[in-house]
Amino acid sequence: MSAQLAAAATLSAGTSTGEAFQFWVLGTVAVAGALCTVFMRRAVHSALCLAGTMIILAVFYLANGAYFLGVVQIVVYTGAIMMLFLFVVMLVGVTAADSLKETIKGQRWLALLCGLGFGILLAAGVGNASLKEFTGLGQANANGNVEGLAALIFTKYVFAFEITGALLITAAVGAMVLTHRERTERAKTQREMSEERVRGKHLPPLPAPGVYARHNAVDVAGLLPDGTPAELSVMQTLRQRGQIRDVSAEAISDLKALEQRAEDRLERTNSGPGKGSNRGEASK
Amino acid sequence: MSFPLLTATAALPALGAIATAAVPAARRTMAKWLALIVSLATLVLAAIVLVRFDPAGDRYQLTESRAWIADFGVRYELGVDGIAVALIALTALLIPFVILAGWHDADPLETGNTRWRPTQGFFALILAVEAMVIISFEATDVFLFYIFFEAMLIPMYFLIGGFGDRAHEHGEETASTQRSYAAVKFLLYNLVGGLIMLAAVIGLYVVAGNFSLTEIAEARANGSLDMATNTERWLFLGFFFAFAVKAPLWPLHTWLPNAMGEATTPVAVLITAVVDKVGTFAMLRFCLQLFPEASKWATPVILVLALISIIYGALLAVGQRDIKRLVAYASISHFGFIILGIFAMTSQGQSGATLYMVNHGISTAALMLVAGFLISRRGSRLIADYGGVQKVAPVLAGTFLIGGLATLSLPGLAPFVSEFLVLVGTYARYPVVGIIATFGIVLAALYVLVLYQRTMTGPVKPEVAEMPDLRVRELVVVTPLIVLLIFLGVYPKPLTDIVNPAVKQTMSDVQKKDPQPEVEAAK
Amino acid sequence: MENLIALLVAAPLLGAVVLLCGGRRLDAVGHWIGTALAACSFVIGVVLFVDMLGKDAEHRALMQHLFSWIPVEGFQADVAFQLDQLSMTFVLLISGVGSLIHVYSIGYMEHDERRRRFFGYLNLFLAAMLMLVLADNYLLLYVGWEGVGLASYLLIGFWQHKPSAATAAKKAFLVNRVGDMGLSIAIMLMFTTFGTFAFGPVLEATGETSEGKLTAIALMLLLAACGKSAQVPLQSWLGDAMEGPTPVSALIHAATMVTAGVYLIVRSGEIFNAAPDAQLVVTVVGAVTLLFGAIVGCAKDDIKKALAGSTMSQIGYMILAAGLGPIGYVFAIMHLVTHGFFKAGLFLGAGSVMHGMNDEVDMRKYGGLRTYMPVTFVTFGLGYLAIIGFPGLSGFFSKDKIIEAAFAKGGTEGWILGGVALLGAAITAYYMTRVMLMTFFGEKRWQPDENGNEPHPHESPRSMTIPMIVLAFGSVFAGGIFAIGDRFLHWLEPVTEHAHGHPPVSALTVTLATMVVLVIGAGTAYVQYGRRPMPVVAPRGSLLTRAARRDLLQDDFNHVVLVRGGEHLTRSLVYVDHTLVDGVVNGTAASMGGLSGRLRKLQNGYARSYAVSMFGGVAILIAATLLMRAV
Amino acid sequence: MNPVNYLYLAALLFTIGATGVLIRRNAIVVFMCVELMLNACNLAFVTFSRMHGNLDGQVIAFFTMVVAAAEVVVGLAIIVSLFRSRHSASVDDASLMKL
Repeated sequence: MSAQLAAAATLSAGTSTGEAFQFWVLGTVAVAGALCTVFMRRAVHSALCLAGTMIILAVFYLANGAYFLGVVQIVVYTGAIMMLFLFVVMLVGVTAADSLKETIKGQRWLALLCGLGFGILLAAGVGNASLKEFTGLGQANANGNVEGLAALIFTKYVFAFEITGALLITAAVGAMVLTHRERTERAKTQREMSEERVRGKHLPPLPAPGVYARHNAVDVAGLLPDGTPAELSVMQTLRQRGQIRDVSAEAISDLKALEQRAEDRLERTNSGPGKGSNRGEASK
Repeated sequence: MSFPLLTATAALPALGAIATAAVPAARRTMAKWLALIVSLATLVLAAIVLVRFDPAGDRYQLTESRAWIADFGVRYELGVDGIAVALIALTALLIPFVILAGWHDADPLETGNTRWRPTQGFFALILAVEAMVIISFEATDVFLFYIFFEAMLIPMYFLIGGFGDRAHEHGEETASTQRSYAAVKFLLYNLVGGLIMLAAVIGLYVVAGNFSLTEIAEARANGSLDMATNTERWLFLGFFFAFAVKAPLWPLHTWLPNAMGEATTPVAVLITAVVDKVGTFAMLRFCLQLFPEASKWATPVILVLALISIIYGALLAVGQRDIKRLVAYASISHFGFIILGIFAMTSQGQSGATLYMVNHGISTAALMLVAGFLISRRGSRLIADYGGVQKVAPVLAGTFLIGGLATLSLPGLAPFVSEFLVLVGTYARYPVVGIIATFGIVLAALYVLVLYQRTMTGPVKPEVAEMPDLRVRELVVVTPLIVLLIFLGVYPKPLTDIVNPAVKQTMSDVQKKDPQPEVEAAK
Repeated sequence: MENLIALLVAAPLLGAVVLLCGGRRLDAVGHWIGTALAACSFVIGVVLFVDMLGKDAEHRALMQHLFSWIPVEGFQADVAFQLDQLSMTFVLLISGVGSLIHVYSIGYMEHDERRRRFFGYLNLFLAAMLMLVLADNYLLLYVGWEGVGLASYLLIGFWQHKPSAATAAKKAFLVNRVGDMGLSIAIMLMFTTFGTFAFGPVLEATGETSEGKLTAIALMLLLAACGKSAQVPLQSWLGDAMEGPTPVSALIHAATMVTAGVYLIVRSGEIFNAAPDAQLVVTVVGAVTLLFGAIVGCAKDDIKKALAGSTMSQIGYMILAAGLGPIGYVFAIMHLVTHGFFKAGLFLGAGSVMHGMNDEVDMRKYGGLRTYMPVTFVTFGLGYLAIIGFPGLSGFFSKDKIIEAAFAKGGTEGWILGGVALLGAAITAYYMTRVMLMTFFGEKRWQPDENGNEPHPHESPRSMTIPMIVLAFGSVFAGGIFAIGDRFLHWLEPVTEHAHGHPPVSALTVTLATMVVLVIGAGTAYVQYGRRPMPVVAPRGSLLTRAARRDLLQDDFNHVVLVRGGEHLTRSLVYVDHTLVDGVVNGTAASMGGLSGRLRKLQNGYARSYAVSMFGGVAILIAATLLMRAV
Repeated sequence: MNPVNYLYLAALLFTIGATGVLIRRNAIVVFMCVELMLNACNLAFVTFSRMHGNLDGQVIAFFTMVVAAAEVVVGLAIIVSLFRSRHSASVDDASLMKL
């Protein structure tokens, strides 16, 4: 393959049809992925779309003769960085969907206007400056792409490379400092926590989560006597993530479905008892 | 090189200010005495300057010159002419009285606090102002002058905003609000003036290539430095604006009543008797010397503004309800006279204006300080709160009356000499202006006598019935001022001898000759 | 001898300084010090007078140059004195009458705890007045001029716990200041015209300038004279000035200070001679004031205010005479001196009456006092006869001469002025007879005051009666001594010049006419007031009487036009200063604040907003770059 | 096909990313959009590299990746600690710069 490329090292005015086909197909997908990144309501979906776009970009790198970068893109970017994103998304709350409603007046329109203008200008700039002919990487990749890069990085860009190393270490330390929480007291034992739950500031013990057979009960709020969920009964972390599962409505609808089925089976008319059950529902 | 006397005169109060500020919190009295002694020592130095100055000698004497910012041609150049000597003497003379009069004005309300040092700060700031004012009078380098002209605002700002009368009609909270309003107003007005002047200073440098007053003036005089007419006018206006704010000339005057009303009396004296004089002094020294043609060009407008100041200030003084604001408006009227004298461009007018600066300093100090003693007794600045003081405190009333009579320019007291010279000098060139300005003397009588009548005469108000008469410290403050007023009113020759040659020089700078009397002209 | 001149001024000045600065230690002896120094001045004056008499008439003037006062390029003011016959006359009058009044005040002010200060002020007045008449230039005269104004202010307001006294003092000073303004403008005019304002050079050079300039100077001097001498239109302060203690009224507001205007005009005779238009104005002012004062004097029930009206009127005579030019100068001064005697005597008499009547001033509450205070009655009576011009007494000689001179002015003016002077003489006789009758004749009309203190009229102590007696002698004989053999004329002629007037009618006719109107005036008064009992409460009176009681509405005019107008003006100016001048500044500040408040809203704190602006900025930059490259 | 099309694609992706930064409030999504912009730049660099026939563009892209990695690490750490203290990952909640 390197020989082929070497042959193409002279100026050429176009690429192969295959590449053009690949560009138009994958390019469309990449733009779609980018748009989905922006417009998906859930962060997880955004992250996945972005990962897709990045993989396509990796392919483009490869097509542009940047073999090393293409691989790095997949391994480091899509593999490591995007996973980091997903971790954080999970940590912060995977189910929480953003509202796309704009709160700052005029922000969205301004943003779209600026984006549009910027894009047009950028395209105009590229169009203005574009060359009809290009060199191609045949010559540069003659000794192998990785070797070529290495030669540059360790000679011409060696200082930048070293400084980047320092930056990475600093970033790693920084991330640790930022996320590390100094524990000033001993971690509470399970026993202490349960005692706290019972002998806390509340006169009665804190309510326990509701028990609902078909689910993990921990994220289900216990019901108060009037049927409303007691959010206090669910763990604080889940509460903040908004991951409380409200089963009261579910239970009611299930009950309703059960009654309906029973009525159907007994072939009762909608009069009389049906009305009564309606009344009972209303009274609930 | 001989002993740098002028530097010493300015440096002594500056060092005194630092030393006073450094006095420990608990030793308040020591700070007061230190400030007083430093100011007296400065007075001695100023007296030496006065003696060493030879009226018949060179224009600028006791000169000092050192390179400072060589890249911009800025030099540390000092020198005094007769006008500057007189004003330095005035400044050095008044500061001890200001310090004595303000002896208790900055005592902290709670003495237990060991880290709070308002007293030290107050006296240190006063000395700092003195140092800056003196060096402004001495500087013959425009840039050097500008720096201290502006730097003066800093200590003045803190003096006005930080130390108010304890006497206020609406309680301490309103007082402090109004005080900071007054201080900010003072600062903003003068800063705006100063900034415009800075532009003009830079412009002058661009045109002239250096900042030396003597060199530029000489080059202007012998024609080697040519300024386009418009350039000169713009530069003149830049300088004049700053000085007119400081002076203060109508309609740039409104900061003065606020500042004088809200500041403590000694600080008010400092503003009107000392600091504002830098403005009128600078008109005489910088505007006329550097831009003689533009000065002549602007004269009609300035005369009209000065005239408005005289009449307007006096009329507003009549309408005031507050003693200190009344004196402030009276001062505006008097500054109108000074500016009138300067721009009448006659020997009598300019000599009169210079004398006026000195005399107004002394007379306003006397009136204002006595008013301050009065206010501190009753705890109110409102005229209506007084009445019949004469009966219970005759000496206070007597000194107040003498201060007032000086303010209305009674013959026999110093201000008369200067006011009459200004009027004669103005009349000689601009008869109509002179006659209108003469109405000022009737209005002056009106506001002084109304003030005296409402506060001092009539039935004794119950609130003032227990008022003590002047104490020894207060008498020590007032008596020398009154003696000086009478002395300079009867025998002003020592002062005129010093001032006359300088005025002659200024007249030749602007290339104006006194109008000849009709009869002699006919001969 | 010259060196004594300064002592004339210095002695009372020293007294003033010592008495005012001396403090309470001098309370016991203060009045003696004051009187002694005043007398000292008089003695020096007499010594100088005797010395002067011994000299040739043309070389009597003495000069003393003390020091250079205000030396400025092109402007020389000296402290220098000049003592000529005119000044000498005034020196003797001032220090003589002044000393007598000092003596009188010892008794009159006996019970006043601030007597020391009173004497200090009196000495200050003497010093200033002597400075005024001794100055050899107008600027030094101005010093004395304002100095007497100050002394007058202090003395009128001496009882300053009375608001009316304080107001009267302020008014006197202010009205005088208006006159002073005239004097200072006159000095400026002299300076620009002659280059000097010393009497000698100015008066010699009058021929070298235009009549217009001289008229202007003369009119400004007249304005000054009007202020000090209480002439229309600046007369309003004199009536109120009677709030001061009576010796003050006698010394300052009758005998000496108010005549300073006459002195000024006579002293500046050359200027007025060269400005006939100004002279005419002077005579008109004199004539108007003469009638004005006399009419006011007829209506007042306050004895001092009636006498004040009379003073105004008599000074009107003097101003009228001074306005007649060389034919009148001498008579103006002669009347001034005789008036000094009898008017001082009358005021002291009035003071004596008040002293015995618990300081009551309303003549309607007097009556029949001649038996209670015989000395006062006799001296007052002699003064009365003198002022109405009873033949043989002082006033007869001096006033008669003025009336003659007025007729001698010639033409229609002469007839009018002479007629006015004659009419004035009649009215003088009328109101003085009225004062005399109401005070000393008729029933006693006094009643206990609200505290139940009934006045016990009694003769005043010796220290008060002696000055009255001395002044009564002066009232009787001074005119005769001066007029017979034209002694006074010859004495003053070298200074003031004199021209004999030629009245259209003979002097005898004028004298007879004067006698006739005198009898008519006094007779009318007797018919009105001597034959009928006097009501204690003043009847409403005719329109003229009511107007005259209110000083012919001049005060009302002043109040409405000047005081009210001034108040409105200052109040609106204070408003303008606050809203307009300050408003522009504060408005700028406020609009700045408002603008930054708006701009601040752009800084909403949302990072995304900032990002938009950054992004937009980048877009604009790219656009600019592209445009630049395209162009 | 001319490789300049890659540049147009890069410009398009960059613009979409930038608009996303401005529109989205969730800090994590904003961060993803930033990554998108960086990737668009990388694509442009790689394309430049090809057009010019040298590897410098790729080196820059490589450095960009490294720096992006560092940035993501720190950025996400900030988001996590922010979330911990404010229980929210909305960039609008951090508007303390407002007076």
